[in-house]
Amino acid sequence: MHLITCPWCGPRDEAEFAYRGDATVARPAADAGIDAFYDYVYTRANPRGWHTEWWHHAAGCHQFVKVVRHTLTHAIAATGKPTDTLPVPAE
Amino acid sequence: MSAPESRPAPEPRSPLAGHLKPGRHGAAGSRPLVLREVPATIVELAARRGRAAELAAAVRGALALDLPPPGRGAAAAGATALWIQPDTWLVVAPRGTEGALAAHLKGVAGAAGSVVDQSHGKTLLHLAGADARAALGKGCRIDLDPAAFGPGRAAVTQMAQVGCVLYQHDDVPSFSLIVPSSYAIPFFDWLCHSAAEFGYEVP
Amino acid sequence: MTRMHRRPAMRARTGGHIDRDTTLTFRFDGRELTGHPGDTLASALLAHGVRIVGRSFKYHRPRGIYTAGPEEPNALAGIGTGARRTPNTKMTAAELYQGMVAESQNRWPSLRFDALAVNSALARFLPAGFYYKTFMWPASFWEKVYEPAIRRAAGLGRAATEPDPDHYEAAHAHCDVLVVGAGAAGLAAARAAGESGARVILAEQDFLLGGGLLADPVHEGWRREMTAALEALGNVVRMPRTTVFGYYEQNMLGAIERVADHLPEPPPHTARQRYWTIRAREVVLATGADERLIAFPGNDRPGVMLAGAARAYANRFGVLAGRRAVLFTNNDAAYATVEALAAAGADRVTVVDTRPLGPAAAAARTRGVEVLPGHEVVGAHGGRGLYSVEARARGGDGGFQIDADLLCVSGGYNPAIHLASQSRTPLAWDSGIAAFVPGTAAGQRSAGAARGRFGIAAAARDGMEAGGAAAAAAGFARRPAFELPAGGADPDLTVAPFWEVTARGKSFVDLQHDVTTADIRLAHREGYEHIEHAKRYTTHGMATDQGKTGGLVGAAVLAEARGLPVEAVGMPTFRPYVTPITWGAVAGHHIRREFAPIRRTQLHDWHVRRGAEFLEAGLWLRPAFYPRPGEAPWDAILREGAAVRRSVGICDVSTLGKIDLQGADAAFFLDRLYMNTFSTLAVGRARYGLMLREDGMVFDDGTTTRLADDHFFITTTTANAGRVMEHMEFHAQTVWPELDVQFTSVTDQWAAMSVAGPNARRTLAKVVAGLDLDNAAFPFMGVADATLAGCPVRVFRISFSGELAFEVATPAGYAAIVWEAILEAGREFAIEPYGVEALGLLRIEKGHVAGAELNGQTTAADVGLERMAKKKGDFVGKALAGRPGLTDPARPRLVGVRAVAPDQQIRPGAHLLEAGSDRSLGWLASVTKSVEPGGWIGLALLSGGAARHGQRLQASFPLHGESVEVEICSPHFVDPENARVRA
Amino acid sequence: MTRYSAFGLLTKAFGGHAGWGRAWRDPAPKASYDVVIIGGGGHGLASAYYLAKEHGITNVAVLEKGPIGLGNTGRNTTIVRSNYLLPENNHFYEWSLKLWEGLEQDINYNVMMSQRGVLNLFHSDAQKAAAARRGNAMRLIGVDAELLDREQVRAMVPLLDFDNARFPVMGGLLQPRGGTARHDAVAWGFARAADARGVDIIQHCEVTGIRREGDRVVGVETTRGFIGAGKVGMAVAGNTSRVAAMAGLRLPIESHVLQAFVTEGLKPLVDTVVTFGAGHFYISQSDKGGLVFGGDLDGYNSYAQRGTLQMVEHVFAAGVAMMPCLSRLRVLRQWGGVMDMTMDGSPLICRTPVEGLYLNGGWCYGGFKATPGSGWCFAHTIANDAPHRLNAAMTIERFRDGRLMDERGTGPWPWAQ
Ligand SMILES: Cc1cc2nc3c(=O)[nH]c(=O)nc-3n(C[C@H](O)[C@H](O)[C@H](O)COP(=O)(O)OP(=O)(O)OC[C@H]3O[C@@H](n4cnc5c(N)ncnc54)[C@H](O)[C@@H]3O)c2cc1C
Ligand SMILES: NC(=O)c1ccc[n+]([C@@H]2O[C@H](COP(=O)([O-])OP(=O)(O)OC[C@H]3O[C@@H](n4cnc5c(N)ncnc54)[C@H](O)[C@@H]3O)[C@@H](O)[C@H]2O)c1
Ligand SMILES: Cc1cc2nc3c(=O)[nH]c(=O)nc-3n(C[C@H](O)[C@H](O)[C@H](O)COP(=O)(O)O)c2cc1C
Ligand SMILES: [Zn+2]
Repeated sequence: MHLITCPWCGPRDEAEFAYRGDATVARPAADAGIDAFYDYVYTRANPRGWHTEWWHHAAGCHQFVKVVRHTLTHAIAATGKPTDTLPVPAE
Repeated sequence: MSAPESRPAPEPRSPLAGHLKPGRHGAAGSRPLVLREVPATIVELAARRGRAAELAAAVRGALALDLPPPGRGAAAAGATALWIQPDTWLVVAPRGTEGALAAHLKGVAGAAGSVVDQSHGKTLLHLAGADARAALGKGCRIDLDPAAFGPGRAAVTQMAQVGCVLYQHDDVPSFSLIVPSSYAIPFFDWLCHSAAEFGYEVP
Repeated sequence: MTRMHRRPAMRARTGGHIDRDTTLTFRFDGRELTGHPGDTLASALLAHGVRIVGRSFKYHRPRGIYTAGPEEPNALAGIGTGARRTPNTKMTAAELYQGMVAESQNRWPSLRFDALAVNSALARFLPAGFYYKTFMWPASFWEKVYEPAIRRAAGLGRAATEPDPDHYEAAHAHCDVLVVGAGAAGLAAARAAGESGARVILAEQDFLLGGGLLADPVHEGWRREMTAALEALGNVVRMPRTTVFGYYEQNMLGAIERVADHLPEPPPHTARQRYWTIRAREVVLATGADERLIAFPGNDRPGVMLAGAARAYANRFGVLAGRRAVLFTNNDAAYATVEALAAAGADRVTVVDTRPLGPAAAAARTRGVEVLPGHEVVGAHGGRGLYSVEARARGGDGGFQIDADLLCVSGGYNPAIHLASQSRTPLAWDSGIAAFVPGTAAGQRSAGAARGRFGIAAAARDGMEAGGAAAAAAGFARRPAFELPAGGADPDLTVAPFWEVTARGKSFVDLQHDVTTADIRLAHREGYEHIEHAKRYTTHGMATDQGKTGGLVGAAVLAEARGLPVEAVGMPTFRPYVTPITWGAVAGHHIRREFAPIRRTQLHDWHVRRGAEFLEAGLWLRPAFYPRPGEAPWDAILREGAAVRRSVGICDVSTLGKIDLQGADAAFFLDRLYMNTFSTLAVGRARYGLMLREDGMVFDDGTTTRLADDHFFITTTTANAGRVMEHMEFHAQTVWPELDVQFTSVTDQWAAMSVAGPNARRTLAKVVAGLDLDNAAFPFMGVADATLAGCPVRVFRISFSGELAFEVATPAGYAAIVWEAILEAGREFAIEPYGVEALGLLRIEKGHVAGAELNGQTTAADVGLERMAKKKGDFVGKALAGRPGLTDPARPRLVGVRAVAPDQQIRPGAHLLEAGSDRSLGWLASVTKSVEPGGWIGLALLSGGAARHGQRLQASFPLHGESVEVEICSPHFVDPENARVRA
Repeated sequence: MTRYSAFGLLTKAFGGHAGWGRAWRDPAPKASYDVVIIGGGGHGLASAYYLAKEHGITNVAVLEKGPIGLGNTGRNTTIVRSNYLLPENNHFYEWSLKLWEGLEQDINYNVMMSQRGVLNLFHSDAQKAAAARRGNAMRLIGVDAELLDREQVRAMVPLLDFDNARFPVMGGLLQPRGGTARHDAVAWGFARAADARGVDIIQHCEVTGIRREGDRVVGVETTRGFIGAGKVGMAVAGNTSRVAAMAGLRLPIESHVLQAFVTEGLKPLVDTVVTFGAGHFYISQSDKGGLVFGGDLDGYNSYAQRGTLQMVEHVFAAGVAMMPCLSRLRVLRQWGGVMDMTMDGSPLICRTPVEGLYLNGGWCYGGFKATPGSGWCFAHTIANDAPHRLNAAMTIERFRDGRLMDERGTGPWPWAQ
């Protein structure tokens, strides 16, 4: 059970969150073309290591929380608001 | 076409109507928990983008209520405000005239806030007693120990699969629990089940 | 309960942690026996001299009690009767209670005479993995003959098939320091942490606190003092009967508390077991050590037991496990068993020590104990009990018999590293004790025997330091230390590894699964030499004890075969659960009807009173239809539908998702989220909207109303309400965080009812106040506030049925009043409440798509709504909707379907075929018997779409062997010009 | 290779089973091979076997970073079925099931294929319609399927909760030919059979790089040195993204953890594979007696072969909700596996933009049943440098082109697939 520190609510159990995927991809400009949207929607770095990702605090404050989490150890290095830039530790 | 009616709206029905069984339930014990439903007006108040300070000032001026920071509630004479989301609060007051609090807040907030009446969408329960923490702990995953929580603290969380706004009033301890009305029955049932070990009373 | 009973033969007169003043009676395989509070089932059986308690998994060999704890491989029973019978329960951990009924397992017809014991004779044909090599011919025999036979022979206990009468619950705890295990180390750790002011939880699987101390009369005083001190500390929660089963992310540990397993049945309002999650800042693992077996021929005989267990039975339970005992050991610690047995009244103990004469052996000799240094046990003989032990000088041949009824074995001790390993703490090999020991990790440390500090004094000191350090790490200053145990020096606990006596016969490394050293060697020969392969090939360590007593021994045998040191071979992965956990305990409250909460609308009770049949819509219960007495479902549905088409009906649509959206950028935001435009919508008007996923598929639909320039009221489908909210939150918070929008779910705030039919206006006009419902004043897609029966309402002129219709929304607490008032007003028009089935009927007739068509696999064009797309401006899904696969003209498109013979039923899920072909061209998504066109109709997705209107195809339903001729038509069966809704 | 048979077992028994040799050799890697398969799971081993058997290509190595068969092949819940909706999947899995049906005789290893039936319960009209659509699609292409009503389900699995359930059982879609097979035996059996045809199975040999000359692959870097290869096939399940990245590919794949559980051994209790649609739960009983069960993905990217308590709670509750008598049983062990989840939930067996490099992956939580079919099609694709009709749609390009194989219409959210 991950313990995720919501920037607003504080540390909360995974049970309150819904995982919502890679937070490093950004929605392209409207006219960027199909390939740009294809990358945005489909292709992923899928690292074995630190991953910056979205967890929606669905049973809490309803905010999307940015989380830097290790996909092998499940350690969490940082959490922040959607507009925060979070440092990603070296492996 | 008939003219708009001016008589006050009738008494709203509680989603727990017919479901609350007054009396003593569960195990016999010397310090039963007390569990009841509290009729309330509940209004959601959100600041427009970038106007939280303005909104807070307006509310302070009109209601003598300080909109609390995350994780907290603030009580004033007529109402309690609970933080539920960034720049968003529930304002909870005793049940009054239909729509009156929302209308008042709309006036107070002006263009600085968005106001949504949730009085019918949310059900307010009250649980008090020495074993209240243990009863809630059967579903609540946040730490309610005095070292971590306490009077004045509020949390938006989930218990028994139901989203719940929790507010601690005092050291009894007594808690307010606000749940979506459509979930009121299963939530109430779970709470009764959890409290049964300690014994509880529905006034 | 206090009837006088004769003292069982093997029960000592005094000593131990049992209450001899109270007698408990219980049954084992039908035999009535007695014990005392403080006994386990195992100790009570041993007190009566019971030897065989079970049969092994594969060879059905007779087995006796082997340990005194949850690591037991042999002594499993079904405990309880009827729906409370629990199979595979370890007798060595089952606390005795009055009236306990226990039954041995895996034997037929009885424990003493087991027909499948013939397997033992056939053992040479049943080596590890034999089933992979045979049973392949003839091919059809596997399911019919071989597999059923194997399945019946395998398995252990029998499950009860009735529902469990007990209940379970969850509990969530938090602490600064969690101490797992309440032996010397755990008690000291908990006290040290507690005295420092930290919030401490001390979890102990046993029903008494003390661990190894309970078998150690010398330190009883200290144990009592420690437990009393802990009790006095308000910030320490002691949790006996609580097994910590797993170590999860960020110091969350799972535990099961056996609240009422020591009682015949749980008292009222009490859970049988409680599932705990414990989130700890710091964890101290003081889980002790498990004694390990030595592999030698016959090491599974009833009467063979671990040395520590024999000692525990003597000292803790006052039970002598045998009168003429042999101790087979490779270490000094096990000598404590000699004293314990002697004190409990054993006639004789002979020590077979694998080592040359050492101080412990010499000391024993001075006390008159016969010691055979440099010897080993090569056999244990007997039938259903043990008669003699065969020993020899190490490595020599021949041997001699020692008359014995008890053989105590100690091959050393393995720190209980299960939890530490789960937490991914690195393990290291400690050659001093020939075992793996855990390191430390952030927020976690091991203490005492759990990291190889085996002696009581050493363990206590280690625990005290660990507890203090954990509290300090959690931010609590350390306090002065308390007294550590005095007296009884710790024995020398270094161990020279000794795994196996090689001699002819079956030497077991996994008693429960009947895995022998020969099996391990066979696995190695066949190339299954990696420890994980050997485990799987032989099933070593896969039984309910997960190899706690023999796991490392098996690894050592494999290591020897491979010519590698044990530490290079390692152990298979440690996984939860430390000991098996009760399924129902973790399920807790959320079973039966409470599996998921039921959402009810405010009209639910009305629907119940009206006799509605309900159906599930997500978590909601919705009325499907309201049958009259004796009325068949379709008759009711058609009656309700007809009422709407011909006069007026009313339907509870409160479950639709509703979102209140405000903010300066609200309109712009909607334009981005929906395929169509909302910024052009006038205040007081509603518009149908279609939302795509970013991949271009249809996501959701619904009407949205503009209440003010900066204020909208959005409706979503019932099924997608939560997902649409989240979709909006995602885009508002992460994609366009600069927008000024506030939105919140008001699904529960508003009840809503659809009033539909030619008489809808007439009905409502009677009760709606403050709003002119006239077509000119309140046209199609108009929205306005009004009052109804004194309640505030918001009236929407929208229609799903295709009839003149109004949706009346009211704050949910008024729903019943408003509903009843409308019914009353509609009485003169014979108004009918209609359910979801009639709602479906009406929308299918009208050709409105819903969940069955918007199933995540369809595009807007597929369902005929492509024209809604705005030409200018960005919206979610726009780009990828243009991909070739989504615009392929061959994609199935929405069509209507009607049975050529109108009475002929068609079914959703049927496929559309050309006559004589079995190639699917599409499928029937929604089907209904209809009111207006009459007969069976449906909506389908069909390759070719509108181009096929007028064609005849087969609606094929091979699952029912059915094929129905259908005609393809426009999906708009009713009022295609949309005149009625505007009337 | 010594043939396995009851007679062989009997005769070897009298020699104390000393006569059994290695099931597969332990060769040192050669400098180069015609084909190198990365990944010694069921799919990699089956691919090598069928390359040798069907295409006569025997100069093949399977490179496995650890011991073979301990990836998802060694940790899955062993369900074998072909009850798919979309024709592209349906034909493929049916072919795989046909191969299963003769597999034991083909590879001379008892993989304990047990066609005890796979039953998917439904609880509403909408679910019934979806089940019917799927079952009819199966029947139309000749796959067995039966639609059971509530009473037929009760006759088959009487221990379900029919009386007090939150989501009452309305019926079920049964595939009688579905069932289970012994996971470990599949890897070992294919390894032994491939080895017998000359394939080198090289364990403890991790691929760390893919060497290219221009657009063409020429071999792989490994922890045991460079190994040259005419063609390289990837069959590394949960690690697909990582290995593909060695060749510069970025895929529509995320790695997710799926957990599984087994109870203590019991006498026969559950005779069919049952899937509880409303509870995201499924169960079967192994021949050894353990009830093997699981639920949904944990739902976050993970390369850890373990999950968190969150899903455990849900799965346990669903189990008791479905079958109340499970409540008193004890669960012995839980573990996890790393799924390579594609964005439409369907697999990839295809060429890649790099010449000579082939991809087999994206098996999500359903690739065990695909093992023989996947190996067969992958071998065909590698041998002919072109897909077989059965896997022609299983390309990477389908995502770019919008020709998705999204069985349930879930959308591009791998955690929800
Ligand atoms: C809990 C669980 C339950 C499941 N249940 C079912 C089920 O009931 N039915 C079903 O059909 N499917 C099921 N699946 C899915 C199924 O297990 C997989 O799809 C299937 O086993 C994949 O086989 P594979 O051979 O492709 O992968 P694996 O067996 O994982 O083999 C891949 C191999 O590649 C190796 N490898 C990785 N990287 C490298 C490298 N760089 N160099 C060398 N080797 C490498 C790995 O070590 C591994 O051995 C389940 C999966 C899990 C985890
Ligand atoms: N015969 C010997 O001399 C010898 C050899 C090795 C160990 N020991 C014993 O080791 C002890 C050292 O003290 P210690 O405190 O380190 O060990 P301990 O064995 O006394 O205590 C460990 C405790 O942890 C509990 N436990 C283990 N796993 C648990 C879990 N998952 N959940 C809950 N409880 C769990 C056990 O029930 C036990 O009570 C001494 O008592 C000594 O008798 C003795
Ligand atoms: C179908 C199946 C049945 C299993 N049965 C058992 C069992 O009876 N006992 C056991 O200890 N483990 C059993 N396991 C789990 C394995 O021991 C192991 O945990 C799993 O294969 C994952 O490997 P790992 O734990 O080594 O990572 C079983 C696994 C599977 C896939
Ligand atoms: Zn939050």
